[in-house]
Amino acid sequence: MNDTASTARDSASTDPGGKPGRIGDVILRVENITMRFGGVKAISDVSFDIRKGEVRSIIGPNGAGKSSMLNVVNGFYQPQEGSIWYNGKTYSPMRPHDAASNGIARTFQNIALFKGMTTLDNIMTGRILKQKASLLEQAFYIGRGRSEELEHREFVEEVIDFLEIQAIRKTPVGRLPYGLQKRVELGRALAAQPTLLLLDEPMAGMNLEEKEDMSRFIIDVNEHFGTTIALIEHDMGVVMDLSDRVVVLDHGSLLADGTPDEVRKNQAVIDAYLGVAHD
Amino acid sequence: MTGSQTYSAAAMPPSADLPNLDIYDTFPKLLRYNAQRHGTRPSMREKSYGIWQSYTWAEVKDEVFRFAAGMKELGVERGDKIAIIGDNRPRMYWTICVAQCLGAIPVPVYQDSVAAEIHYPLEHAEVRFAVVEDQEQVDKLLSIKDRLPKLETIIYDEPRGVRDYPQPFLHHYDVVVARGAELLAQDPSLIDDEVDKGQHDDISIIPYTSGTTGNPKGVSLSFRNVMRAAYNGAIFEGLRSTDESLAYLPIAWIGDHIFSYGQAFICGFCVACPENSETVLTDLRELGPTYFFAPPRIFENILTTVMIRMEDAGTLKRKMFHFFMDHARKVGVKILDGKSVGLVDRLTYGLGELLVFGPLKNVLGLTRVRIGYTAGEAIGPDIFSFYRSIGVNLKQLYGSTEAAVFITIQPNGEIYDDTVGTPAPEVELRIAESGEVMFRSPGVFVEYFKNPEATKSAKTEDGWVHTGDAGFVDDRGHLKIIDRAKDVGKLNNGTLFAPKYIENKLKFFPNIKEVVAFGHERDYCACFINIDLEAVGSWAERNNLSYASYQDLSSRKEVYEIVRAHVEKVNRDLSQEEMVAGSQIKRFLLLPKMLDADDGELTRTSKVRRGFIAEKYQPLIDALYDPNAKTGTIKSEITFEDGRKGMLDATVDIVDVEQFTSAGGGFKAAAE
Amino acid sequence: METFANLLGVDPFSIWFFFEVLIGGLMAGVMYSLVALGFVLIFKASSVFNFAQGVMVLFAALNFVGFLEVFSDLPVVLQVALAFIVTMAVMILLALVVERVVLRPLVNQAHISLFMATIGIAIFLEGFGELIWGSNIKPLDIGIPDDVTFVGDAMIQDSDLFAAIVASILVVTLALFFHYTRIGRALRAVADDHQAALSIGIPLNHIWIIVWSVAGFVALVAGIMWGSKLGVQFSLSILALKALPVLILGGFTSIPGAIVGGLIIGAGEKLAEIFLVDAIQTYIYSGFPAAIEEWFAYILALGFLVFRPQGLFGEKIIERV
Amino acid sequence: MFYREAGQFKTSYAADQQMLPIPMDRYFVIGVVLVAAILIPAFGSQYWIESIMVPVLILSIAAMGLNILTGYAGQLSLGTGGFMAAGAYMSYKVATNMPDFLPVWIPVLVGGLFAAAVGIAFGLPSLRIKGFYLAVATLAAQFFLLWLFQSIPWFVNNSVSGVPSAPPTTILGYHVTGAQAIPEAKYLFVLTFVVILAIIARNMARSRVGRSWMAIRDMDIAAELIGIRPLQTKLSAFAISSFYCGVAGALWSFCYINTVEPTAFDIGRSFDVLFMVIIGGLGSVLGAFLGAAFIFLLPIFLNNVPGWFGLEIATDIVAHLEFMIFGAAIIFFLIVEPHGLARLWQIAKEKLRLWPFPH
Repeated sequence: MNDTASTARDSASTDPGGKPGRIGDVILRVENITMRFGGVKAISDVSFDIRKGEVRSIIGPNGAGKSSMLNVVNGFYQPQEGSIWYNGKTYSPMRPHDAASNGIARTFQNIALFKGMTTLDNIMTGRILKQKASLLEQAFYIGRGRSEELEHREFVEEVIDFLEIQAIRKTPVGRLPYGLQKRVELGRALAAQPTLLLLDEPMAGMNLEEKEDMSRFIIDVNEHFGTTIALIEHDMGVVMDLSDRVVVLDHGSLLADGTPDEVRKNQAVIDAYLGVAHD
Repeated sequence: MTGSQTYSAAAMPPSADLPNLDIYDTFPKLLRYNAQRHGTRPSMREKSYGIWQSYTWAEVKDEVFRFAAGMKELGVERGDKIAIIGDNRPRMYWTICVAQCLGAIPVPVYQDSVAAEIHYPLEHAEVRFAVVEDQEQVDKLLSIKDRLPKLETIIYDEPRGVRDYPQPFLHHYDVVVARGAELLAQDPSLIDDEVDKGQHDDISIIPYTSGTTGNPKGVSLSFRNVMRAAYNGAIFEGLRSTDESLAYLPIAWIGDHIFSYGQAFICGFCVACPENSETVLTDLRELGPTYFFAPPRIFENILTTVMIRMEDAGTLKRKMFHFFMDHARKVGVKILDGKSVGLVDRLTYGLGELLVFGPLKNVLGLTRVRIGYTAGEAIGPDIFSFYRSIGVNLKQLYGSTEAAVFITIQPNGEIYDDTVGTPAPEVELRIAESGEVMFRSPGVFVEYFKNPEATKSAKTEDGWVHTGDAGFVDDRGHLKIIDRAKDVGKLNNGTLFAPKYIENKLKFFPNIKEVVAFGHERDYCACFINIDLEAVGSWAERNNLSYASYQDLSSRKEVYEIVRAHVEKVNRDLSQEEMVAGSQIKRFLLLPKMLDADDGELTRTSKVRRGFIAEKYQPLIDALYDPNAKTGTIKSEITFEDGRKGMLDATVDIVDVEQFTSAGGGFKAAAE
Repeated sequence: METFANLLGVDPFSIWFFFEVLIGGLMAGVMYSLVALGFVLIFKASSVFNFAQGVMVLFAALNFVGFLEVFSDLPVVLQVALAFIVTMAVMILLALVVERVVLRPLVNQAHISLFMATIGIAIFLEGFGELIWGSNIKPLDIGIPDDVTFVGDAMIQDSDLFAAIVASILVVTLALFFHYTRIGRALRAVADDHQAALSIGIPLNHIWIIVWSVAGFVALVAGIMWGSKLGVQFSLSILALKALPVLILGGFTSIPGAIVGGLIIGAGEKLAEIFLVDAIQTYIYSGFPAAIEEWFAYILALGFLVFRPQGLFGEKIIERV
Repeated sequence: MFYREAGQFKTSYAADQQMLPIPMDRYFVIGVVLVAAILIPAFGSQYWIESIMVPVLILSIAAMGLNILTGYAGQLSLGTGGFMAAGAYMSYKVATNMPDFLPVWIPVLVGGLFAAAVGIAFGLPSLRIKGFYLAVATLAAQFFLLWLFQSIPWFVNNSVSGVPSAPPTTILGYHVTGAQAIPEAKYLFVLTFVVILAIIARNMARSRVGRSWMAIRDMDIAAELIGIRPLQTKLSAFAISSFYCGVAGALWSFCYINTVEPTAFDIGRSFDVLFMVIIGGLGSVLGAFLGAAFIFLLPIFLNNVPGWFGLEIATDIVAHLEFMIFGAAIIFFLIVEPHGLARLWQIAKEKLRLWPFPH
């Protein structure tokens, strides 16, 4: 981990006022979510909140319901019970389009890029909700059909620059190595200028160097764009370094919720998870 | 020998297209001029955010003035030094001009140096301000800041990662420029007044040269030095405002300063910066510069890549490629030089241009090159003529920081692969008694900054500068550099002996990896040769010659025969050159092992350690100089690749080589 | 305007007439099922959507008729048996060739490429079959009874009954084959997981050959049934397209689905042709055109799909990200 | 080999996002269009223009249409013939009932729009079903629509034969549709549609709508989660695809076969167009042209081959052989280049750009 980054993190987590204004009010509340698949309970009665500007991690052993939780938050799964309170409105359930159009973007555990398109086009898809040109304008590439393309390209180029993927701009993503695909996927999410960014195991399968890069990008996104981040990650070092607060799930239930330090010291967590994973 | 003769080129008549340097006598004044004259023409481009972002001269002038105003408020005073550390970015170049606007002196520093290397020039130049590219450079400076008491303020361009640094002396470029814009709005003549104060003989820049020994020296160059030299180079080559060049070599290097800054300001042409150092070749291809500079190493790498990539081509295409390349070797250079060539040859070449040369230049990005320079070290004749034969007007030039680059340039139509050309306009050249090349020109530096002793030993009272290189001017009036002056020796019969010159000639053969030539204070020249395992090995494979080891391969008669032919060829070349004709190689042997840095035979930068080798292989040298010995025997400790030590015990053959009489003598060069 | 039923001079609302139409439909459905079965076998084992199944029916029938001709000097039983065996050999040969020439080179290509390739096979077979055996309509008579039997007032074709019996035997045979032979179990395994099939020790290539051979066998049976009923002619391959809605209804991977789907489609379209058209013409719009049989099966299947996208017997898919 | 890209750099996004960013390509396409618009009508033989260029161009439109649906949006359709028929019948109805002063392209467009509406209706199930299930479902459109137009005499103005002739219409006094039209006029009329529709297709492919289609095609779930509405997107693909097919169907009836008849739009036509798209190359406008030419010309070529060698073969045998070779050619092609002619073209282009290097 990059030194300056973890220092910044530490000061923020021990003293939320240390970085003036970085962490604000609650913007999302998960309220008593219960989710079943057939007869199996994937999530049972889980509640927690996410504050504006923080990095919130969701951890837990395999099958703890972490990914399902993210899927509920951005509306891909509709839970049987409970609701999502987001930015002043209650959604029960959240629908994918609501989530996307209200500034929730995400990446996926197994990369879900559009394989036949280039890096540039993939990231451009992140801007789709912001494009308003009519079909005719697009068909003739006139008016907004043209001006929007240029305008959003400019923004997308900033994302590309930010993620340092200039060299692969026009490469079809199917040909890229895994680490770069993950980065492109992050780019697609960032292109939507999300208020809340959900990252599902952004570092899975990466080597150390790639993990460091990715951590740096996550910190930069959080600090410089003020984007709130909810993160699922298995690498405990990364989680503890990056997060302001951590939710621990186990077998679909909430096990603990607090700062990395609190969670680290929580006996239930140690028993269920950390003690085993921290080898 | 004509040691005291002076060779010089007359000043060329000033060009009507270029500004009058008596009026526009500093770069900031030129900038104002260009903003008027070439206002809407591009001044700089930078590949960023996916396209070539372009800035016109008018925009650049406004930006430079804004930044200058901001810097002035930060406390820059006339005579201050401003360090510039960063990759080739427009803002880095603009900073040079900003400093000059304010009467301060830019000190460009190599951006890839580690913090410890940066420390000396910054401390020595008493730098108060540093303008740097990004977090990496900021971090370097912060790590040595407490040892740089004079350094007050750091301005960074790329805010990423630096934004939250707490240090109060860190400023973001954008913020300084924005502040400058406000100041200019209040007082529009703020910077113009400062620019007007600039004088032709003010120091314009202090680049630091890395000496082989001791600390780097700061070379104080005045506006006169840089501008006159750049101007002369520009009229010599007919540079114009429509030219485009790619700035990818370090800003701190004098060549880049002249080509990408000095000449760009004088001619008003456009300089483009690549996206980053990894994309240079792609960017080169996109941009297609008309004015291009690269050290021999880069031309060599490109050529190697070309050959390797062609190896993968289908048989037919490969045959076609080689057919036309062979043809180009025969007539390409002549066509480029405008000499008469038979119609059939010309048509064949035209077909080659369509099928091979044109596309090849295109994929390499050299299609539009009008003038290409290479310098810095000797370029292999094969490499040099490859580019010329496909129609790239590549030339060698000889220069130094102390000359503001130009000493000699190869004039169009008079390009020889073994010379570095004739004196540039207004340059006087002299070969000292010792054989050392000396020059005098408007570009001659003012002094070594804060180092009068060094200045004195490098520059005579009447302005002649020692280059430290040995060379001579041939009968065509072209300068030929043979070696560093201190390495040049003499044979017992008094003939000049330039080991590196001979070694380089041999090393241009792909089969030869390393050469050590002996001859100083001996009767004749003889040498050790290392074959190139890869090249000779693949030759052996093709000819079904099996071998067990390097030592085995080196001892083969067939291999000796190949090398002997190479040596003979070199002798023949040497015989053509009056100065060195007497130092033809008489005998050689193939060393049974590769010279190796692990055994102390090479330096870590792969330079031959002559003295050490002479000692270690004394018996072999003795054998070389024993006319009766047909073999030599050596016992020595060696290190294997896996680090084990072992004993080398070998007997090697010694081969005599034919000597040729000098030019005009009785032999006829076999056509090859 | 007179309805179809009126023309026949029957009381359209007689229960016997309804029964008769239903039986006729079900019997036609059995035919569809036979073709659909071939699709399912291949799709299950190799995810190849075999558009050539219909033409394979035609091709098998053409060969069968052709070989009957060749062996016309022999006693009837021997003649039929020999023709059957030789045709089966041709179908196995076809499977070998298809595997070697088409499937193997395309093994990792997109499904749509394989699908298109089977259309290529269909076109090729159509030309090939007719090149060898000619394109005129050939009657096929192997002694399938062509009397009618009355159940109450309902008239039932004996040939239909025969077809139903043959189809039932075929289905039972296949079921036994899949459950009780090693190859059958391997085929079932491969449908779920190619690796699993490999672990049984049968190379994928062999599985393809076997499954295409079995599909060829099914096609041959279907071809004989249909050929005896309609004559062996080009339109058999078009009729075979009717198996497609059966597949939607029954699911691409379900053998029972193919059977049940076939019955539903067959019965549904016949009943609709008679009764739905009649009802519409009587009560809604007298100008309503007949011959909805051409598309009714598709619309029925489509409507069905909208409510149960995985088909009758398919499993619900849970999508994951 | 012919490319000289050094120095052709882009200084703005507008330049970088042009339809054909490489100047060489631009000149080439402009050249092709000029040849098609001037040289071919001036020097081409009547047979070539009327019996080859016109149908190939019309089929290219249909192939572009299906390519939008299948190649870009990933929705396999076997109902192309039905959508073409919708365009043909509705254009006929409009052309024969509209006031004379209205220009002839209006009925063609109305036919396209009608086909688009029909396309939307049959695209609705695509929200629930995918892949081959959808493909089979689109057969419903094929059979239902043909039955509909055949069975409802309103579409053909209650014509007795049910197969009316295409209405003769004029532009600037020249007949451009129907049997009286001279081939050159028909050809230019068709070419105008082709050029405009090709430009529109390219524009859509590089705009939001095209990216939405491709996103749905490549990973529908992810597309939905970034805010792309699956139903809207799929239906827009169905609508626009069917519009193209409808226009193609109208032109086919008006400018090529000169009658409005269902057999021209049967399932065989659907498969032909699908072949064009696959052989031409999925997701490529150029591929639609290459595929249309290939599939249309292959049988003509096969038909003529025996003649060139002076062989006398019975016509029915030629027909069978033609089938076999056609089928085999398709299989061969899928094996050799599963990504279609457009990919071959692209590879050739890349080779030329890198020439003399092999890669």
